[in-house]
Amino acid sequence: MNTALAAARPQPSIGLQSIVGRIGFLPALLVALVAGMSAIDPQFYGIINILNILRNASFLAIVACGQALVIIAGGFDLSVGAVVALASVVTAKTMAITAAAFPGNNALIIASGVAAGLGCGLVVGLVNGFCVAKLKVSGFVVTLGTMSATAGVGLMITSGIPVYGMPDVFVKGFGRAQVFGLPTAVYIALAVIAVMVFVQRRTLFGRYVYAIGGNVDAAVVSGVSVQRHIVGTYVVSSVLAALAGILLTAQVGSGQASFGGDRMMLQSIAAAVIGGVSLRGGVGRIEIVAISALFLTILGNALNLLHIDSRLQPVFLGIIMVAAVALDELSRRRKSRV
Amino acid sequence: AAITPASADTPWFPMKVYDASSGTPKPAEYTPLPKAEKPYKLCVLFPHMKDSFWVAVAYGIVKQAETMNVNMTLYEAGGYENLPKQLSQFDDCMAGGPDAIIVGAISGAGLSKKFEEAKAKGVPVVGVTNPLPPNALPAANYVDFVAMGEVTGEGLLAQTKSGDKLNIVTFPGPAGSGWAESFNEGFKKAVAKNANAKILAEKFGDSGVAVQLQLIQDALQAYPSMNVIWGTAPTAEAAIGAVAEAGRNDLKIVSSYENQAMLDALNRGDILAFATQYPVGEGAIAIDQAVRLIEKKPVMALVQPIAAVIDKTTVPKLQMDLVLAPASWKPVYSVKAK
Amino acid sequence: MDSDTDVNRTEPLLALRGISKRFAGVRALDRVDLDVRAGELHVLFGENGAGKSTLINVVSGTFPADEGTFHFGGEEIRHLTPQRARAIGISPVFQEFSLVPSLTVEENLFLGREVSNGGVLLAREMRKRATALIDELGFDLDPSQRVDDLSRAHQQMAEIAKALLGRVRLLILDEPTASLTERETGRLFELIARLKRQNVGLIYVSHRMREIRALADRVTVLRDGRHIRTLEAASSTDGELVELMTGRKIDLLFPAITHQPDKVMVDVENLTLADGSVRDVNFYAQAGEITGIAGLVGCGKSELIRAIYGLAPIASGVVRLDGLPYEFPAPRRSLKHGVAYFPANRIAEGLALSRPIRENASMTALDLPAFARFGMLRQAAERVTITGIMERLQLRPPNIERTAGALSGGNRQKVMLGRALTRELTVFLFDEPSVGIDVGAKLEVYEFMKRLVEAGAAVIVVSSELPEVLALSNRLYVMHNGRIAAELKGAEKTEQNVLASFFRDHLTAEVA
Amino acid sequence: MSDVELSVAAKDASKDTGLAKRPPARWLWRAMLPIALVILLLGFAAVDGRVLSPANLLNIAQQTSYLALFAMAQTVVILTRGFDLALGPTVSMVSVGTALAMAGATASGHDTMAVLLTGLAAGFSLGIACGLFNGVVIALLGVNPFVATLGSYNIAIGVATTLSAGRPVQGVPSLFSQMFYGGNVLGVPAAIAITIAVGLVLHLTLVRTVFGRSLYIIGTNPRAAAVAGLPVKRILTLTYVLCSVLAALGAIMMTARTGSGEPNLGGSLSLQAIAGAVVGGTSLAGGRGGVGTAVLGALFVTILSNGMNLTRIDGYVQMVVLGAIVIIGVLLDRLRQERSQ
Ligand SMILES: Nc1ncnc2c1ncn2[C@@H]1O[C@H](COP(=O)(O)OP(=O)(O)OP(=O)(O)O)[C@@H](O)[C@H]1O
Ligand SMILES: Nc1ncnc2c1ncn2[C@@H]1O[C@H](COP(=O)(O)OP(=O)(O)OP(=O)(O)O)[C@@H](O)[C@H]1O
Ligand SMILES: [Mg+2]
Ligand SMILES: [Mg+2]
Repeated sequence: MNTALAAARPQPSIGLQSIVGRIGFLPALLVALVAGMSAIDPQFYGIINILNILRNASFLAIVACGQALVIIAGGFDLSVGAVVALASVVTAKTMAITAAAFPGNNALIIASGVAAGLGCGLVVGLVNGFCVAKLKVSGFVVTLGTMSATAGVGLMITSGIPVYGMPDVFVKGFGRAQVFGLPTAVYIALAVIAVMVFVQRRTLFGRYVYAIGGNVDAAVVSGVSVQRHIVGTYVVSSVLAALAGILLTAQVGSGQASFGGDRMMLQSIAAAVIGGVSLRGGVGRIEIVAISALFLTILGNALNLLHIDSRLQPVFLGIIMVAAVALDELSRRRKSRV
Repeated sequence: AAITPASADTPWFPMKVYDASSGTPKPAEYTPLPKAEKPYKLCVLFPHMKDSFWVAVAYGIVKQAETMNVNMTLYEAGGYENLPKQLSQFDDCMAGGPDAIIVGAISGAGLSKKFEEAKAKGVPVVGVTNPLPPNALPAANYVDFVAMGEVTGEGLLAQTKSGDKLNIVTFPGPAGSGWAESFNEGFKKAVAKNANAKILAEKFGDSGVAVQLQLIQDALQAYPSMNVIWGTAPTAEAAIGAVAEAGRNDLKIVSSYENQAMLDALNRGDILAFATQYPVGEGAIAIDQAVRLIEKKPVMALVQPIAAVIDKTTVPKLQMDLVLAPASWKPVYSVKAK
Repeated sequence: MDSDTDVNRTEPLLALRGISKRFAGVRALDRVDLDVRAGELHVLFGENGAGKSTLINVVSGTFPADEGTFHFGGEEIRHLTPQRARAIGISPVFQEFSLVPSLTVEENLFLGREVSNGGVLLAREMRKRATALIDELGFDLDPSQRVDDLSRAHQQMAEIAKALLGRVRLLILDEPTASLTERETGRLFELIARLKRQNVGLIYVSHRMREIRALADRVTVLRDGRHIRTLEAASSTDGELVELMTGRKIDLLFPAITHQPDKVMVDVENLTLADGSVRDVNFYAQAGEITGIAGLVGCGKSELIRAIYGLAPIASGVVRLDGLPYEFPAPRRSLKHGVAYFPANRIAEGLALSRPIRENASMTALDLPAFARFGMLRQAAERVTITGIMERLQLRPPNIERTAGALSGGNRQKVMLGRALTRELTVFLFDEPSVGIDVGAKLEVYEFMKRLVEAGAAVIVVSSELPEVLALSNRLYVMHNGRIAAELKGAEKTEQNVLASFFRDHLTAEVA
Repeated sequence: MSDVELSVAAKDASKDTGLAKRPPARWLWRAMLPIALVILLLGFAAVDGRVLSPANLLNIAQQTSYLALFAMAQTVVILTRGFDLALGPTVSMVSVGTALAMAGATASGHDTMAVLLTGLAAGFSLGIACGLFNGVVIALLGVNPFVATLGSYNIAIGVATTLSAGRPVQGVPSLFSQMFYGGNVLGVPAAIAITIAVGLVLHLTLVRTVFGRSLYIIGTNPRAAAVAGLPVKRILTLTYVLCSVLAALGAIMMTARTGSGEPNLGGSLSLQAIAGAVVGGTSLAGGRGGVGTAVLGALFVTILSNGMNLTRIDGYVQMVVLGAIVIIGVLLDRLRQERSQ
């Protein structure tokens, strides 16, 4: 009887269309972009170019992963750009100070710097989380506020002057180094993505983040401690932003209050949203967000390689971005219901 | 009162400048008044205080204000994208009833209406560092950015052996900022004089190290024949690492303005040259010009500091405290007269 | 379930004393007492807004009571949280489902009670248990489907399954049959009997007298947040209950409607929808009669009328209104043609809850000169018109400037119905018109329909509540699996015949 | 029976007799933000008396008028659950376009009136184009507002810098500046007068027209709006056009204020305008807010930075304070919402 009924219900057809619909057609678009660029310009698949792309995508992907988590839980994190900057200057400054106090003790210097940088992320994340979860102020406003405040603190520390004095091993031996042919940042990004995918799919935290974003009331009556998990998403987002700040610092060799900013914030949200994360919450997958970060990075790289006038580049970028999402939307339109 | 006046340890004057009041620059020496007659109230507007360049201008302003014993309050607009904020700050200044206003304009043209209003109210305004439309103000001191760009171009040519090919990519700074375009124009004008020098591309972008780094990495791929990188100080800073990583030690790097990183890089031999317009001196002169206007004393209407290209040969002769604030100096936003 | 047996037979499983709960400005519960014994089904009965759901929320720990005491299994409970409630065996099935639409059925079943090891989910274990539970309940539910891909009925099943996961001592069902059809309802009743045998206590909320009769051991009547009386079900009559509930006498029969079928207003020929939920359907509806559509969950009955109104894309076939072909239906044009649709889900598709009742009622008529000229609203006229309409419908409370969200379920439905009176309409499409509204409100809705047909309108009623469509309609279509399985009129219109068409396929399938 | 009706009647009375009988505490909560504004002003004035001088109050009004206009523009789209990230770049683009058109018209020898009209036509056309792009992409193609307006954000930046070659565009006739900045209406400076007029018209549009009503309904429940037969797509498209037209008007007023077309005029306006709207009490979840909230929010932000400037708070400290106060402001607004219900 059961089987008869189940068979009787019209099943959604499982075809190519629905598979593309499930993954989002971003991966397909990415492949098309890579193939097209490779055909047009052999520079594109030159090893150095690929390494550059991967490294730059790594920074964005790390920040976007955290951002995606916050958005999936129904929030918004505008402060990531400012956190990248603050973590950068604090890390550099701490290393410089520790280096002055304990010259030569590189392990201590690096550990203290990284801890301080990540600590900044933790603090900002906790403040964000506290205001959103406990005080119930909208995430948009809270992070707008902490964005301003964090950027202000970063500039107060440095007056905008780069901070030097980090040990060479940190810069040359880590930030600019390559392991098995790939920049260290790429490994870290891959690790972050892997962990985040695992967290999302296989842990209580990940499951609750979906639940909270999908329907807070349901989460509450089902006994999910909503506040704790919301704080968790903001902390993860800020700490990952801080991590990206530290990696950027290691690569550039100085702590800069100009890192991040509005650009990183907008890009991270764009990467998440283009990667299929719904701004209404409850929907989105980290691996697609990572692909989306790669897509955006390659797009920028492609516009440069194609020698497009840099003033016109934003025009192309804007059109392609909208077109990509619009096509995705239209391809999904078929199975839409009111 | 026990503290020795700042002028004791900053023997900046008399300073060699051009007097361009008549339209054509004539060599001159600038000597400020020893003291203001009264502790006037001065209001100072900066585009931002996010790099050591503007910190240097601030240093000149603060030291000179202390020396001449005037009150000074400084506002920064947070970046070149914030013209509306600077307009508001100008209004706020006016509302505070100052004796004179000193403006580092985000856009000279954009502030022209404000200048008219101040004139109508009898508040003298002095332009500092950033160029203004001709005769916009009763007194100003700045180098023409186009001319400064030219100086850097000439500096580059001077260091080039005849017959060497120069394949240049320029990284002027943020599109739409005005100064980036002007620097770029001057540079191109100078370089055009050498048939062997070719501009391959112009890459506009935010003047942060992270953004510039990405642009440079892409340019290294897109223009394999590039052998000169000309751009902002953050461009040069980012280029050092990127070039080293790409193994291209044949590349020449020239910076269009000065900061601490440029000085260090030049000393290490990482860059070929940078340009300076003596920002500390500019700040100090602006205070004196303002006091002279208030006291209706003769004033040099347009002072042009003598922009110079600093390279390995000229750096030992450089009067450092006219170029940068001491590393130990922290920006101060107000000075109270005794 | 061994622990349940040591509960003293005479001592109630759940004992509430003097429970009060205020919401900003509203006293939802006022010193309410309630006892539920183990193995008993205790019905909560009351009008919309009487405080039933609020009481249930207090019992299940969703929000704390402002005052009163709470004993469960003989122990006093303080600071009850949803988690704690589940842990001690209190399992609620909520009226507004506690499901996360973007998660799968299985993920929802375990929400808040995941099987995990150090924070890491054990997916296989959960899949096994979920499948076992669904099989045991006999629900036709795929644990890997996303909840937002399910019909409301299937969501209801998921919600019930969710409550039954784990050890249950007190099961709370808040209008569980509101969107279930006969078959699932039957399943549920079997289940309830089984649970009672296992000594589980049940709290049951429903507006359907039939169910109360069939299931209840005792009934507690709430009115306006107050406990009115608790009676033995066996020794009380329907009329008595209703009178206690409303404070007045109400005749519980369906109104007698005189159908006078006239010209065909809606004519559907070979209609197939893009998503395949309706296939090759031929049907018509005449002015002056109520045309009913019945069918099992997911048979496509809702989709059919949604397609006529323009909410479901049509793949092929013809829709005619008043004899003229109506191509590419869209809500706005449907209204212009005199067709109105009343959605089943009033929260999602019907009302803008935080806007005033007035705006909600006039929403479908803003293109008329009576409400707006040259794009400018005529607010005074609007106020007068809507006030009049709401008086006719006896909206309670009658203040049309309050937000729609402040109304009880039945009154929300009245606001929707009010729209029908704002403009000239000839065809009325009702989807589950009586879901979730109380007995009194139901009668008012039926009266409303009666007035419509008697004034010569064509009314189409889609309903899962079989007695309702049987009593109201002049002709009844039975849908099955996206197709019309039968058209019944006059004497053929019996529960027996309808059920026969419902299950025809299954019977043949089982025989084969 | 009687007690049911009694209690219903009692409930109504408590709702309806309204203001007079409401406990004073609730009143206070309701007037939260204005009161906070006054306290803020007085606090600043205690540090520096000039904050309350007529000159500075006029100054605050003038500064507020621009931000209020942009916050109103954002409010219109936020009401429908959207927002317009492209507002800032639209302002830049319109500024450059207007100035270029006027400079061009002047160069080809037209009289001042024609020059002015050319400029306005160019400016508003660019605004409408931008709004149409956003509206079509969002309403018809179903792209979410963030991506759609981030796209047009980039496009508008590209157009603005390309048209102007990155330099200020000179040649704005002084009559233009006079009309939209320097002049006054009955003694009220032009910018303030224009904003008040626009605010009134917009307010009437929101509360008195079918279009305005539709915005609130769509923002509160888009599906219900569609089922009720409102032309949702058309209204959404119009909404984005209206937003961009308001932005264009603001751009024209600012261009008059600067006296030149500025390719970077809108820089960080998008977020500031959203912040202004939201701080005033507009809900990003849609359906709540209006001209009043936009003006209130703009006033709040303006007074805060004006006060900090006059009381000489350091630039970066200002950023920190602003961040903290914005959060506190919205927190108070949330409490107000709860208490006043
Ligand atoms: N979260 C809330 N905030 C404010 N008022 C509420 C809330 N929940 C319920 N109420 C009010 O409390 C009263 C009781 O509501 P409740 O939902 O318990 O009624 P009910 O008996 O379940 O009605 P129905 O039969 O329509 O489901 C109503 O007046 C309702 O408006
Ligand atoms: N919101 C929805 N999401 C996915 N599928 C749906 C949805 N609504 C309906 N369907 C599908 O469309 C088909 C017909 O649904 P429809 O709502 O018309 O059925 P119904 O007979 O009215 O059932 P119900 O009693 O659930 O309202 C079903 O197979 C159902 O699975
Ligand atoms: Mg209820
Ligand atoms: Mg249905």
